[in-house]
Amino acid sequence: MRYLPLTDDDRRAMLQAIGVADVDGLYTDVPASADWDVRGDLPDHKSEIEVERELLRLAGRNQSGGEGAFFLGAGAYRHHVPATVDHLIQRSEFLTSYTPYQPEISQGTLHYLFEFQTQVAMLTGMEVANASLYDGSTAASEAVQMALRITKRSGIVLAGNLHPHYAAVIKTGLSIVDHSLSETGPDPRESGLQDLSDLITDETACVVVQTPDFFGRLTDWRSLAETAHAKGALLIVVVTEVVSLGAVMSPGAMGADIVVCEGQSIGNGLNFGGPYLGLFATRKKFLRQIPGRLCGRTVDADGREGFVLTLSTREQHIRRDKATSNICTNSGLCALAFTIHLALLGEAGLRKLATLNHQSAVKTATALTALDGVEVLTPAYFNEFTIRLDRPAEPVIAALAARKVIAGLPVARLLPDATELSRDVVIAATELTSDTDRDALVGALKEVLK
Amino acid sequence: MRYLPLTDDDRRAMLQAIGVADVDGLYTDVPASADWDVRGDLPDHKSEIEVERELLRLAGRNQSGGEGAFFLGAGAYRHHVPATVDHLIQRSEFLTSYTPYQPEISQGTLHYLFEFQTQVAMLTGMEVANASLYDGSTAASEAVQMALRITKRSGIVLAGNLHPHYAAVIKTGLSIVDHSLSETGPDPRESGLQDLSDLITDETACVVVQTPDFFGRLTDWRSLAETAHAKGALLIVVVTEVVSLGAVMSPGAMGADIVVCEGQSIGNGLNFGGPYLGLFATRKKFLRQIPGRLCGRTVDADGREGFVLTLSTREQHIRRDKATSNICTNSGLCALAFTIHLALLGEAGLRKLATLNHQSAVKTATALTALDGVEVLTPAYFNEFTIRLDRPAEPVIAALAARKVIAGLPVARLLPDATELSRDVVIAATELTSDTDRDALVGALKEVLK
Amino acid sequence: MNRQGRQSRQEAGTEHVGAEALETFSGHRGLDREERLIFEIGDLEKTGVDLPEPEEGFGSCLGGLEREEPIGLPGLSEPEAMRHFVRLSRKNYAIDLGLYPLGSCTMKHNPRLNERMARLAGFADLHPLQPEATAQGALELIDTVAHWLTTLTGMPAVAMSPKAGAQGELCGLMTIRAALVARGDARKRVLVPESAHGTNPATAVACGYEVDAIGATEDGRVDLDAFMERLDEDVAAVMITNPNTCGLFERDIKKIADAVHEAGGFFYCDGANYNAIVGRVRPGDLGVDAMHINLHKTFSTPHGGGGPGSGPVVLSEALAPYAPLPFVVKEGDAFRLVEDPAAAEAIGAKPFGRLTAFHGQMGMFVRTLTYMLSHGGDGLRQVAEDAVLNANYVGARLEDLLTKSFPGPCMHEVLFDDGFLKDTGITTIDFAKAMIDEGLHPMTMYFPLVVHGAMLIEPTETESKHELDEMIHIIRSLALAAKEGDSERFKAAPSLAPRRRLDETAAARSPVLRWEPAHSGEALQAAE
Amino acid sequence: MNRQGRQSRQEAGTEHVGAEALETFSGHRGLDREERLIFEIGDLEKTGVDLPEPEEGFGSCLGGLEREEPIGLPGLSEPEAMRHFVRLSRKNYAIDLGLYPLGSCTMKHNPRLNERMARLAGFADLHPLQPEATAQGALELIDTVAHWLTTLTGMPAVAMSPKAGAQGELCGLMTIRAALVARGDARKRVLVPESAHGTNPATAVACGYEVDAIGATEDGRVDLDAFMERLDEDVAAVMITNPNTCGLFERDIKKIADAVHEAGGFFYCDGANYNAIVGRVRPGDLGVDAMHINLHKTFSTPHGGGGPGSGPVVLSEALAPYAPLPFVVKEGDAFRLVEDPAAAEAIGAKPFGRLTAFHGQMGMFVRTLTYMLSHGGDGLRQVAEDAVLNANYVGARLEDLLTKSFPGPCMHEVLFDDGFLKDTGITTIDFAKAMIDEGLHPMTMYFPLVVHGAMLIEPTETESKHELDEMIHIIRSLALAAKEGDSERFKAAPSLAPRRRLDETAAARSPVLRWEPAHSGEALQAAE
Ligand SMILES: Cc1ncc(COP(=O)(O)O)c(C=O)c1O
Ligand SMILES: Cc1ncc(COP(=O)(O)O)c(C=O)c1O
Repeated sequence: MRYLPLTDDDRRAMLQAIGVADVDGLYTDVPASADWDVRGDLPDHKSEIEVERELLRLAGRNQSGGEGAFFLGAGAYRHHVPATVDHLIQRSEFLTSYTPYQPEISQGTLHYLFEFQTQVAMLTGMEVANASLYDGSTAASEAVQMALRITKRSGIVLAGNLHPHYAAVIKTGLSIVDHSLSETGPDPRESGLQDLSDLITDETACVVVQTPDFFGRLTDWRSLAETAHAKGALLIVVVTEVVSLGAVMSPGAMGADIVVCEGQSIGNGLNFGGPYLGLFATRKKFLRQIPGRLCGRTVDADGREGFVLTLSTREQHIRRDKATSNICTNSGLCALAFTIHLALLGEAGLRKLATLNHQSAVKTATALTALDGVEVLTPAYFNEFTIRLDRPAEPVIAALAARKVIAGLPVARLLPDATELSRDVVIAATELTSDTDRDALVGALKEVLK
Repeated sequence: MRYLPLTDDDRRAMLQAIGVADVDGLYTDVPASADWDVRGDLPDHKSEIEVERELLRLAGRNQSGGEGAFFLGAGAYRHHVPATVDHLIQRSEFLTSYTPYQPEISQGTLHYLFEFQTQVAMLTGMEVANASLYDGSTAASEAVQMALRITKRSGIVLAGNLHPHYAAVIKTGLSIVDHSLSETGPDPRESGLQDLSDLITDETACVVVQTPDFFGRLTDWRSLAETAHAKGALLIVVVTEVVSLGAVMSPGAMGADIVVCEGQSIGNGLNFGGPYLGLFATRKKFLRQIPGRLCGRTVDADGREGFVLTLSTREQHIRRDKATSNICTNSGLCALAFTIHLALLGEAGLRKLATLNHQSAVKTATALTALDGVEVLTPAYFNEFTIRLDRPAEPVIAALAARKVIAGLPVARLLPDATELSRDVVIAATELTSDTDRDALVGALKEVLK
Repeated sequence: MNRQGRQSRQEAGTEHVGAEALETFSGHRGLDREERLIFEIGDLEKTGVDLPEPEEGFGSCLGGLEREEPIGLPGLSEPEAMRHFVRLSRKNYAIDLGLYPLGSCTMKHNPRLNERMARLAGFADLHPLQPEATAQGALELIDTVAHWLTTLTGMPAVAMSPKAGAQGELCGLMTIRAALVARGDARKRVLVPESAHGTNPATAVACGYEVDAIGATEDGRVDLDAFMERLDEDVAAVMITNPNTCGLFERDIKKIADAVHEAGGFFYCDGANYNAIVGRVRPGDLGVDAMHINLHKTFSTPHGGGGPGSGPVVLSEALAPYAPLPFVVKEGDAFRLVEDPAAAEAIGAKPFGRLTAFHGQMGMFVRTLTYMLSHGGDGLRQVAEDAVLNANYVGARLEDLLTKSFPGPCMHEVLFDDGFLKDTGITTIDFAKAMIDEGLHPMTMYFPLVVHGAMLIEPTETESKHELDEMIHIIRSLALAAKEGDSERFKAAPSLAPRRRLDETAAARSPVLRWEPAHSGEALQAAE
Repeated sequence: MNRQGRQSRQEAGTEHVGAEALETFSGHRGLDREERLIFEIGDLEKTGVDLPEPEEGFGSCLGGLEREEPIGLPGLSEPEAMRHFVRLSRKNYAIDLGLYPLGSCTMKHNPRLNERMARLAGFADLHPLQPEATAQGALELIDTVAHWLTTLTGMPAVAMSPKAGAQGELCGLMTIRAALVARGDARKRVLVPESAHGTNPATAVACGYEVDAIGATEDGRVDLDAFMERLDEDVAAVMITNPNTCGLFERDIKKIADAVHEAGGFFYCDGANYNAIVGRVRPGDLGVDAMHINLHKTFSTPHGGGGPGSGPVVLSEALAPYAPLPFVVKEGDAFRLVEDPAAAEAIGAKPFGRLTAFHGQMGMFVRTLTYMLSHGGDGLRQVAEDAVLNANYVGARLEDLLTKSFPGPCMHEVLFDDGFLKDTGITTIDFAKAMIDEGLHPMTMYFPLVVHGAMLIEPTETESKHELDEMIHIIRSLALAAKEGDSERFKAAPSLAPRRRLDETAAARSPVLRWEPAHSGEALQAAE
């Protein structure tokens, strides 16, 4: 087997050096009843050629984004990632290194993590950021837990227009702790700003909103931040489409106390949902409550500057049951991809990319507005908006998919109980969406709706 | 433009440092009539997204090897290359380094070239090998030129069963020098051994044969070597399918004086014909007549072992008009791919690969023999053989291609004048050829021939 | 800010310079280059991405929320970016450079075939919320990986979505919690051995439990007596790592499992060390109720710089119904995702909730399946056996000079303590840093906590005997040097790495966690 | 054979060790690892490729020509191979690591988009002899690249098959020869300036011509008087590099072209330096008859370790008919390959023959087109101008300290000689090796031959001002150090690279060109 360098001669010589007759002599602690060869119905090993064929077969059973017109977002976005990014993250020294616990021979990783933290802080408009969490949804849950620790309160206010998966993950996290939850309902036409403000009390630890929200809508959360702060609550802002931060006012500028993002859009592919990249940024005064790793600058024994993982007394490997989170492995390589892509884009590139996305969405919305049986619900948006059809959305989306048009997310898939939204579709367009794609969508939709 | 790091501010500052007003001030030596912007009808620059789309469009107009059943060889072979190979040759330090003229910071390249030379010498059964030439065909021409220099004779004997492109390249090289050429005719049924022996005279510089020959046939050239040597001529053996050397007696063992190979089969893809890899091996007594680069072992100022390019007094950059060849840029990266793939294979893997190829060809021949209107002409072969159809081959091959079966080379394509071979097809099978592929070939052929 | 690192000299240096003591004008040293931050080389106007031109005069629909102030993000041209990151990468150690004997981390070879497969458009360019009919291959793949994991572990079910081992632990404990709640049994404690990885107690607390730490015996196993003493009806679960973090198989594992079951609790097994037994021992046969498997360890998915991982959790019959959303079910020839509570309930499941958006680490599943198919059902056992053989060989070759903490054969990793450094003035960390100078990554240090100055060596099965012998030579040479009093070599180490020892105390005392533009004053200081 | 390189010490070292002078037990130095040959670590039985199993007892059709004796090829497992080649790679300098200012080599950034495109199955997995109907995209691509090249150069035709610049030269001269032969004009001489690249005279001789070398003027151009003197009816061609190898544009280029045409000869232009004028100056407007273009220089295709390249030759009307086989023609919407003399004659062409099997460097064409489309017809001019600007900037910033060989602006490269090192005892090569210690690749040395101790610096357009400034700082610092007598720094250099200076004389005196198994006695010695 090509991954196993030991030859039979090696094995024999090594067993002899150890002083056992065979490898079974090393497994003597294992109860005999449990020590046997596990094969079940698993297939025997395959050659590289055959493995490749099998994976090609499986990949071939999926309709990839490039195969047709594509308008799906809802928390994961199809963007162009320059070839340079994927090339660089595959450098052996990045791909096959471990967490940088030995800083003297991990400066490569630590250096980019410092850059990553700075980029994330700038992008979100916050003071500090960590070195990544699993993804946006778990970051959101960590943010809520952090708010509970900081405020020592138990009230949580959740916006109904938060991505339903994010809400579910937050609630799963909350299910363990004492808490009281208040929520607004999902509504593509309403930001929920007033209702949310009304729900904040003196017991509220945090209020969680999203921008652009699940339906694509943009809302100015500044007044909500003021209300929250006046009541001693924290404002947590979730961003699932980080490219929007190249065009839209930052959560920091809106007064957010904690910002969590799904960072996938920059540098990372769709990958059917993972691995993704959780961004986590906050105010410096909450530094010691941050979950996950932090990279900091320092000097070496010769006085040369360098970087280390720092403040690890927050972390499980030092603090164990007192840690701020149990996270260990994070999203290092995805963070690298993000850092490279954003370093390539720079301010100018990111802003242009954001403009392209916005224009692409506006063009798509304009084209759809012209259709009978389609109503665009979202007044202000970045690259995603919601439409309402004249009939239930799920069969329409399925019919479009059969025509190679992946047309968007039928809201009912994630909010099956919100029957009033069963005709709604969340539609995203990016820099990859071409006029041809739009024509395909409009054409197919006309056919299906007629 | 993303490849140009200078900003307009940089340009201004630099022009000022130089002391010219604008860049035109640097082009003053160019005749004004020739100094203008060249755009013609060339399209304006495109974004990375658009460039990718255009190249995908072009690639989509080709039927790649994996899209159907594939049986084409004739000097270029479709083999499996492990993912590791392509990953490694893309390491920045390999991909973007230059010819190792500064050995202190090129030991990576020099080290693998030393390994490459050794592998090639072993594989061909020869004493020494160079660091690569462009491809097999130009290597063959260089070999003939070298034989002329060594023997100071002018007679060349070419086997008719040499790959027609190779023969053409050799003749192009010969067209410049005084020479007398004798050739046998192409014949899939005959090795031409006796005829070739008969053509060797006291004026013969070299006789050039191929193994397996263009028609896939294996021939024992030992007696030809003896005849040649007896007459003071050199035997040049061409190998277009190096994988055969894992199963078939080496040219060195047959008595070759110079062996040239197309090395593409190991480590390198089909690439529509290039870049490929010329292997060149010979006896050590001819060392100073070798064309191209040579890497040798030495020590550094601290006595540590290391490698350098050596014997460069043969080469154009030192010897100019006295050089053994004008070659400069060679096939470095392809040689690296070869070295890595062969280091992975090792003796055991290469032999297994060769066996698989041979079995695949035998199975294919067996399946074809059973067909009406098909005759297998080649008695002994490695992974390629020739069949004769009951009608002209070219239209049959075209009809098969339309059925997604790339069925082999109609001999008439490369030997249009050999009308007696117009019904012949050279068919190759490799480790990638599956039983399904064979069934597809047989099925489609039945249809087309009926 | 001087980021040149090594001292640089002014143009007119004249002193005599000896070979390696040479100070360079540039601060670089041959191929070892210093590099600055993108914020110091980039430019707000520059970009390394060529995008289509947006349309001019296009009316925006941003609702007046334009981001007006500069963000501050520097851009690099493509060649500059390439250099920056290539230069940085060269300051890292990596599996591809040499042995990475980090105990508990299973740093094995990461096959490039896996990378190629994960990048097939059919996997990489696939949206998690596409209609299921357009993603049947992806769902089949998840189902196939699940089948491998349940078969290999002898467990009936698996939750695929956890994003890494720690989240797998959370998943396991939440499943246990849900099962207990379902039977109206609100237990409060989780027993965790002292030798456990930090994520175990952290997870137990994150799951709302109190942690009760169990000591170790002389021979590095869970203290069965102590365990029995603490075990009662209030114990929700015991979390045991097996093979444990001392690299030993828990001999009493079945007794422990039986006891905890008897007491009405569950047995959570930390499967981070599954590499020692994969293909040979089924955790299901040992009484395990839940166990996470770090695919990025045992199944070789790369996690450069610290992630990403993937931590599916295999579950016993008792726990299976409570597995979180989503999961894949097969209906006839079609695969379907169960994504919401109603759909789950419809098929009798009672998921405790959802751990993450979407469906888990698909990119890792592709790599894992590629790896599984390559080794085959017949081949994985050899992985475990070679891993164990390698560790024992290292143990055997070092035990005369170093202090092996526990006698007898170990599993996939071998534990030493700092006994052999007694009276030398050299500590475990000094020893480790000297290994860096010798071209090796150190072993895991000071973990597990049950021995003094722990050195935990896990070579993995993808090391050749030659590489092991070289490591053994290096460690032996260093051990002898230590014993002979060559302490300078250790205290000064590393001196040949891109950096010497870094001041971690200073870093934590006044944290500088981001670059700040010079004009905004001194770098960010933590405010507390 | 001791391949450990750096001295290694025995286990029991006890002396005091200072930081960088530290000798390691392993011979490695931190991340800088020594590595042996595959022949020393591999194994005849081992393989790193998992293939399907051949069938047992399968009758062979090899005609009794089985290879029986062992070949001797070592195999490595995949992890071992990965390490071996990654470790080796780290001993190389590369564009991706830093400035690679090799004059005449145009070592510019190699975009990774090009690599991705070249690996599309539609190009990479395409056989050169597939039916044309199944390769229309490939033929269209070749035709498109050809169209770009002829448009940019203002020439009517292009031969696409040459495998590199040198073969392009051969192609050009053979075309000229064929044109002359066709008119019954057997000329014997080719005029080549002394400053020419070695391939020029080598090619002329390979093409059966005598080389007549023309000197250079004071200002680094072809000596027009000398040229006129040598020009006669026996001159088949003049081979001139323009911009020339001194980095200067040949001011008299049109006069030369006119004169050679008048004398019935042809003007071959060596286009290796085309990067200086691409998009701005059309060689066709200068009277060129044939010019090769090194796609691996101007059009950025990677040629790591020395190749592969690609050297299409643009041709004038007079030469076009003689272009070698094969070539692509468009018929209606379809592209067709003309592969044999008969087919060529049928459309009025008279090809001089065939230079290579198949159709040229397709892999390079894909990368070239990707690069062309990225810069665009509107953008390539900026490539040339930035390349020229960068070179002139370096010249301007260095000319006070170094000796710039020729006054006035240069093109894409700037030439210095060793005048500034006079009386220092330091030579061009010493200076170059000191650059290595500073983290830079040296410039081209001792070429062109027309100045003493040449240093030819070509930064290319893909260098930022920051990188240039750093190089300038390094070179200035070194120049000052040299002038101030710090000769030890230069004589001992490099001391910070993976190797110090290597003994090239010894290498050539008794060449060891391959590994030999120990038992077969001492390594191969050249026999002469
Ligand atoms: C024993 C043990 N348990 C749990 C974990 C946590 O796994 P992960 O890092 O994947 O979250 C680790 C990983 O380091 C470990 O070694
Ligand atoms: C001026 C000049 N001419 C010709 C050549 C030869 O080109 P190639 O190396 O592509 O064969 C070179 C390349 O180094 C060159 O610099």
